[in-house]
Amino acid sequence: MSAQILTVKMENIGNLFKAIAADQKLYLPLEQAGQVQFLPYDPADDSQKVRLDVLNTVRSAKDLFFPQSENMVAFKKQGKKIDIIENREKVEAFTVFGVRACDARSFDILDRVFLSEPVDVSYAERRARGTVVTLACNEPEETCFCETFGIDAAKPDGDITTWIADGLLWWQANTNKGVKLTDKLLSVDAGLFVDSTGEAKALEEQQEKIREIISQLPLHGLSLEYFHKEELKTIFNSPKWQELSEACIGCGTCTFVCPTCQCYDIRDYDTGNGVQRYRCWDSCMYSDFVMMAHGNPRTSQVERFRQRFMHKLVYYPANNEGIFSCVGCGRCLAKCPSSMNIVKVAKTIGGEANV
Amino acid sequence: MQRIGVFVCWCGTNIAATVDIDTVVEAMKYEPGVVHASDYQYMCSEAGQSKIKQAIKEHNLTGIVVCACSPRMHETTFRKAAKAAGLNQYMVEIANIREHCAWIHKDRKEATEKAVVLARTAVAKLNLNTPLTPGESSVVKRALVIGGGIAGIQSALDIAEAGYEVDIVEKQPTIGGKMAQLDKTFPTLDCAACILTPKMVDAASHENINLYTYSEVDSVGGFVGNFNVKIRKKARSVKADICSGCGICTEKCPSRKAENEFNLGLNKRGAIYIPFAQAIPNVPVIDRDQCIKFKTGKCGLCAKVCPADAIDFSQQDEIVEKQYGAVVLATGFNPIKLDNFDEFGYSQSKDVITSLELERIMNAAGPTGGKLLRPSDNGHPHTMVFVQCVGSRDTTGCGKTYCSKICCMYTAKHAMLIREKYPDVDVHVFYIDVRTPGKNFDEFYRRAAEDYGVNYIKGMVGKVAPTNGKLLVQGSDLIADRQLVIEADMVVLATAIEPDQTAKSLATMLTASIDTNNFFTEAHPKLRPVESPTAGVFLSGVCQGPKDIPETVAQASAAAVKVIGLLSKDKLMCNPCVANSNELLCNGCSNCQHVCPYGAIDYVEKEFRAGGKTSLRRVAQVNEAICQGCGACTVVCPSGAMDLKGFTNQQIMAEVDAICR
Amino acid sequence: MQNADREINKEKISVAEMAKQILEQGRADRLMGWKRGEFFYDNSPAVFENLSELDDFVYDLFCGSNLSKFLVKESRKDGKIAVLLKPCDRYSFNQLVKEHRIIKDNVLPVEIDCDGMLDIDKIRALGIKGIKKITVDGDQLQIDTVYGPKTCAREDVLLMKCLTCKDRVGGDRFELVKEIEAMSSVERYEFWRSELSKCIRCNACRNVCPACTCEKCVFDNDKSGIANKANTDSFEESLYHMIRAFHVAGRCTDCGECTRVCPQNIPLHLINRKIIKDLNEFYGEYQAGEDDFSKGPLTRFDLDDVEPDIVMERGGNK
Amino acid sequence: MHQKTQLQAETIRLISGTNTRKCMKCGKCTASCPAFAEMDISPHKFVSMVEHGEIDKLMASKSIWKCMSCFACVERCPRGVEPASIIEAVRQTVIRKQNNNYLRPENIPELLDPKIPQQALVSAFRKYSK
Amino acid sequence: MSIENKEFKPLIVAFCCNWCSYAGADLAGTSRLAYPAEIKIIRVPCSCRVNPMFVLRAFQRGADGVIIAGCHPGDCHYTTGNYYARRRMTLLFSMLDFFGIEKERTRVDWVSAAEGVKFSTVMNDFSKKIHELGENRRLGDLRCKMPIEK
Repeated sequence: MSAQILTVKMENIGNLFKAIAADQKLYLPLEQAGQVQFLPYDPADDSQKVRLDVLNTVRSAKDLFFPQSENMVAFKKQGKKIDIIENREKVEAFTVFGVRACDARSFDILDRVFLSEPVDVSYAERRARGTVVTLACNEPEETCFCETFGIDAAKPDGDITTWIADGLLWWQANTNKGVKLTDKLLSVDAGLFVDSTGEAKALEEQQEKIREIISQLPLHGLSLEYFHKEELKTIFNSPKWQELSEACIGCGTCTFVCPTCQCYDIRDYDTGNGVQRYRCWDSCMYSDFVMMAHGNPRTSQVERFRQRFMHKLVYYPANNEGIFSCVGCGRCLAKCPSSMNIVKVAKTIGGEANV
Repeated sequence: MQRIGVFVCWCGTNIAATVDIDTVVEAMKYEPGVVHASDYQYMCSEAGQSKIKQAIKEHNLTGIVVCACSPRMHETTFRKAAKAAGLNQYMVEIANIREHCAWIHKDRKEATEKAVVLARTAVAKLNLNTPLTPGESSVVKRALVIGGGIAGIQSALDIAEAGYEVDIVEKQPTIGGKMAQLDKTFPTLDCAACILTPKMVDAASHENINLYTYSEVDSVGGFVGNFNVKIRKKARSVKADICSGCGICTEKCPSRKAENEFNLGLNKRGAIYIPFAQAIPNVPVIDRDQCIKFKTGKCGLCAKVCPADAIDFSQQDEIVEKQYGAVVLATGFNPIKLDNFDEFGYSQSKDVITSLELERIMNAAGPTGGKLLRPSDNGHPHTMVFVQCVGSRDTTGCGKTYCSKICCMYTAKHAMLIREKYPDVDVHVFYIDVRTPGKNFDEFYRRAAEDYGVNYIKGMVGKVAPTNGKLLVQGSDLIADRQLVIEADMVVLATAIEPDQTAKSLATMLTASIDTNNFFTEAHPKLRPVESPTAGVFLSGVCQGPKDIPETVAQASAAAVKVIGLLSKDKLMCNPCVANSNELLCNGCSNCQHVCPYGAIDYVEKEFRAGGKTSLRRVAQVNEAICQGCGACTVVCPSGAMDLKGFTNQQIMAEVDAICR
Repeated sequence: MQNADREINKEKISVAEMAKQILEQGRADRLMGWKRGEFFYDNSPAVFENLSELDDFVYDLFCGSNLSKFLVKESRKDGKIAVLLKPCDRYSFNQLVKEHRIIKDNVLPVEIDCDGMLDIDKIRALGIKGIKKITVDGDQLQIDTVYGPKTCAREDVLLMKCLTCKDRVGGDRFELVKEIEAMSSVERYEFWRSELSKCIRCNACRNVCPACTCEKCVFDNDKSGIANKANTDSFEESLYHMIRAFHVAGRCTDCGECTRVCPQNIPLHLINRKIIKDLNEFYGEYQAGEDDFSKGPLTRFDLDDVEPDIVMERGGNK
Repeated sequence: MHQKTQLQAETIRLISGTNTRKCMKCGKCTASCPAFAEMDISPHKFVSMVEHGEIDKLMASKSIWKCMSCFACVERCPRGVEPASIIEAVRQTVIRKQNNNYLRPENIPELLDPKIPQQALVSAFRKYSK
Repeated sequence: MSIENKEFKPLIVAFCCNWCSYAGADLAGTSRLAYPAEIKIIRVPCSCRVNPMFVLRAFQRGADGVIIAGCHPGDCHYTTGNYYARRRMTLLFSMLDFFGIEKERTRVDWVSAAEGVKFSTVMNDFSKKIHELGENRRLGDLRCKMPIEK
């Protein structure tokens, strides 16, 4: 990959966005009624507020590749005959800017599920057409623990990595897709970027600063060593699940804000004109999750609660070369109504390593 | 999946003129579940019905939709036809394409389109119908009459005559009620006692009638056909079975301080007493609050003098539990308290009396032996003033908003009787309106005014001031537009009447509704005037609204007929379109119970097994015999556990969907 | 308040000490309270069964969660459970007892004092990041962060529900409702569109709501006709909240948990407050959970209730 | 009824806050009135005259100044019509016309009776003048 | 959108109680008192059977107006049903208004079995109001309005 590093002045960042949005949809962390989300950027709309200072959007960048709900197919009755109508949304090329290191890593975890056979066509299509521009975290939060998963908030993955330092946005393409976007931008406006390759001292200083902060965070050094498949049964049978799950109210907040949760349900909706089949996120915390004809395999909240963390910390790694299904973004820490979260679970169940 | 047949009726040209029948039939063929669609000139005719029956058999239909006139017209007809062909009669839906479509629209295209929508709506509903079977419940062949006045006695006698057992519960020591206190009755002036006491005797001696006097209803459970009633027999302190009714005890009782309720406190009675000579049962009762034995432990004179040894100071209240098929409410009335009407001086002068008190004074068996005497000094009055509408037609909250109905007539009666017996007495009647609808009523009133010279004054009395042994009555004569001051010896107040206060607690026990004035509400004010909205509960007499004796007796007999009709059935068929609680969803929150107008919902603790665990939960259960199917409970149920058979949430939503498609 | 059988702290001992005494003296077999979190602000509701477990017990400025709803399950278990109720939580508790959701005999309600709880989200919304520690300094909070010390006014970061505390003279809790009512119909529509389109249907509001204790929620019940898991259409974003608000109408005690837990900070309590305001105005003041016996306003009526037309004469843009 | 009289009647009803239609002509007001002997139009007539819009006659009547506002009629009326409030309203209407004060300050000294309490004087003045 | 250009044909759902208003509608029919065909009646036992959910459902499915008709207060066949309906619907309408839904799209009216004329007047009146308001865009489910196509 090219190690070319480009910069654009922060005050001109609007031009960059406009240039990207010229021929494709651009998703930016925008403010909506007080909350920050990845929303389509509209160059013509001055009221949109770009919030690059906010670390985590409430919903992760996962939404753009695996939306909360999407149509799959529809059925329509004509007299006594049933037509099957494919009405999956067409995916156009798009770019998402401002993805943080943790979210960027979450795509790897989702890819392992959705892109292995049988390939999830919708997800694959979005992954193929979406360009991910990441942004390093200048101000990590106390809830961050991406470091535990070997993620470097100072050098996020993604098709293009960017940093904000010294009043400049630093831009480095990592993949072919990234290079393509960069080239396209340059072809439209050659003066958009300044080539700062080899003059990246400010950038390196910023990276150092980030790493320094991360080493001071309260969750620095969190260990998940205890969680591996050999301990599966011991962990599963731990009596501690009961007390941990007592606070859980069984909502889906943690799963819906989680960048790596990937469960969905397929449902039919009778519109009166026909039946629309769609899929939507599901949460293993729900009482009707994987409801089957005979009923529900996990009848109590403790089982459902355990399932979620077993999946993240044991089952998924067991099937994926030890990679945890968590990126340490800290969203569940911030959002759980009962303040129960993966860190508390990790420390309670796999206690010794964290004492 | 249903196999539905759709039958479109032309109704001659009534429907066919505006709705294109063929289009409707054709459209219905493609509706889900429809396997057959046809039309006919007159579906309700014999031929039309047999077409339906034939199609049901031929196409093996599970349900039918008839597109015709209003279901209020022929739903029953088509249900019967379906039943005859072996279908469940609740697998029939009607699309009203006549009243709601053909008759109100002129444009043929528009009307046809609407008819198609209405038809497919009925199909959509029918797709979710399930066969319903009316439940059955048994009927206990015994009736309970609450209240032993003329209303209760009449109802009881009529029911007993038809061969059914009847129990009368009366809270006083004797039956007879208010009528027993009256002197003469309008407009015939026959003596109340003369016509009532034989009926009282009849009731007491009737083999099918069982009297519970000095008793009250403690609680009511159950429902139509199967009421479970607890009756409290208050302790009389006299053994009714051995008392001979000789009355020696009442004469010898040394306590003479108690006000005689029967004479409205115009004289005193002993602590052991029989309310009046013709009381039934003729058994005395000890007023424990007044009895010296009960107060101090000494005395017991009555026990000593009793030849039958019937006095029992240790008697306790006794609870009798019995089952009844029907309940007649005949709780009657009382004159209101006059505390809010100080201007009439009722509390200041003994000579200001209520009309009911005058009845006792005029009564030959009353405190004055039937002589008209002024209560204050037993003197002969020379001028009497009657005031009408005392507390009636009052919207200020001091009195009652309604007209008490009987006052105009009894005041005319009183005035006439006084003028007849004592021509020297001047009688003035202040009135707002004189209301005399009723057979021979107006003639009666005119007779009082014209033949007997009663002075009727249009106007009201503003003040009654006791002054120097007289009563200064300041009133208005609106016709002459002047203020009058009449110096009277006695003032008689035509006091408003109100339902007995037991009505309220009984209403709660029976879930029979009462109105703002505490009168029992009828199931329908015009068409079901003697039934309460609660099945199996009937209304007799003034407890339903003010009425005179003939009306009371008429209503009492009408209620009796309704009871007989009910008791003559061995089984009661229940409306199958009733609420139904899904116990798996029920939270036990009681919302449904709060809004049920019939008290049809009970809660039980029930064990449930889920996920290998057993848990005890409080769940609602609907008594199908009581539920009338209004659906109020379904909407307040937060979890949707409560649903209404025949009008389920899913069915109604399917109808909405079909209309909006 | 019906509180004859309630524990009231007369000696003014600390809540932790109270909790300890209850278990020590065997007045209850278990105790529902709050457990210290990973940080200082993320206390979780927890059941304590013995004294050693109480080492993690905490009662501080971050115990906003209402414990009443947990008793629906807990009171059905064997033995007696003591529960710590802040003044505002009592309403939910009463309401649940009234609806027979909590088995009263198995619970020892313990009333505890509260000076208002803090909202960590509000602190974060002030742009304060990397929070390590908070100390109360009169009306001010001293906040120690990774990025240096910060301060903010305590009043500014109280939980929404604490700003109009029922047991204190608070502000007008209907102030915002009135503001919305005064908007034009279109403005109201736009306001709710922008708020509700944030909804991710995580069901946190429902699951935390002490009035939502249905054995099976209509939204989870495929037979209810309105079951759904996601806001597939903008209509469903509104429908979910409308139906939820209506289901708790007359039963909602205005405990404010819905707004506290919403990950998208949607002011859900405004919908409930609007309904409470209407109920109060139409049918007389009523506080759900004030007692554990009275009928709610939707399960009773008056003969001379206002007609639905009254709605046409009210609000902005009449 | 003419528009003017209608308006007048409406004003009286508005000021008094009464509904004259509720009257069922029982005459209890007149029967209760201690000032009846002094009156040319009796209280019950007030009600019906307002109902029929005969306000001019009422305004010219002596009765409005004879009513002592003892409120006996208000207290006794079974329908809550409040004749005294109507009379008060008519009185107000008269007084509100310029120079129609029934009582003028200069006339007071000759009416003065040492037995009249001060308060009664003040209230009479308030009632009979603007 | 193809709907835009079409002439506005409203869709109105009327919930009528079996005992009064449905009979009133029958009487309107018998008396040939016309009201627009866009009004379609659903028979329910009592106005208190109308779950607010049904009203929302109708709007979801594309109704432009929903009217609930029941016995006059005091005349309910089940004695108290319409009193509960009155409270619920007042609250529902107020809540819809709070959400910015045009409140005129909802209505409750009391029509007795004898009031055929009133039934027709009420329906004509309501339909006129809905015509003035135009299509219901704020509370409809687009999936139900748009024909399914690729």
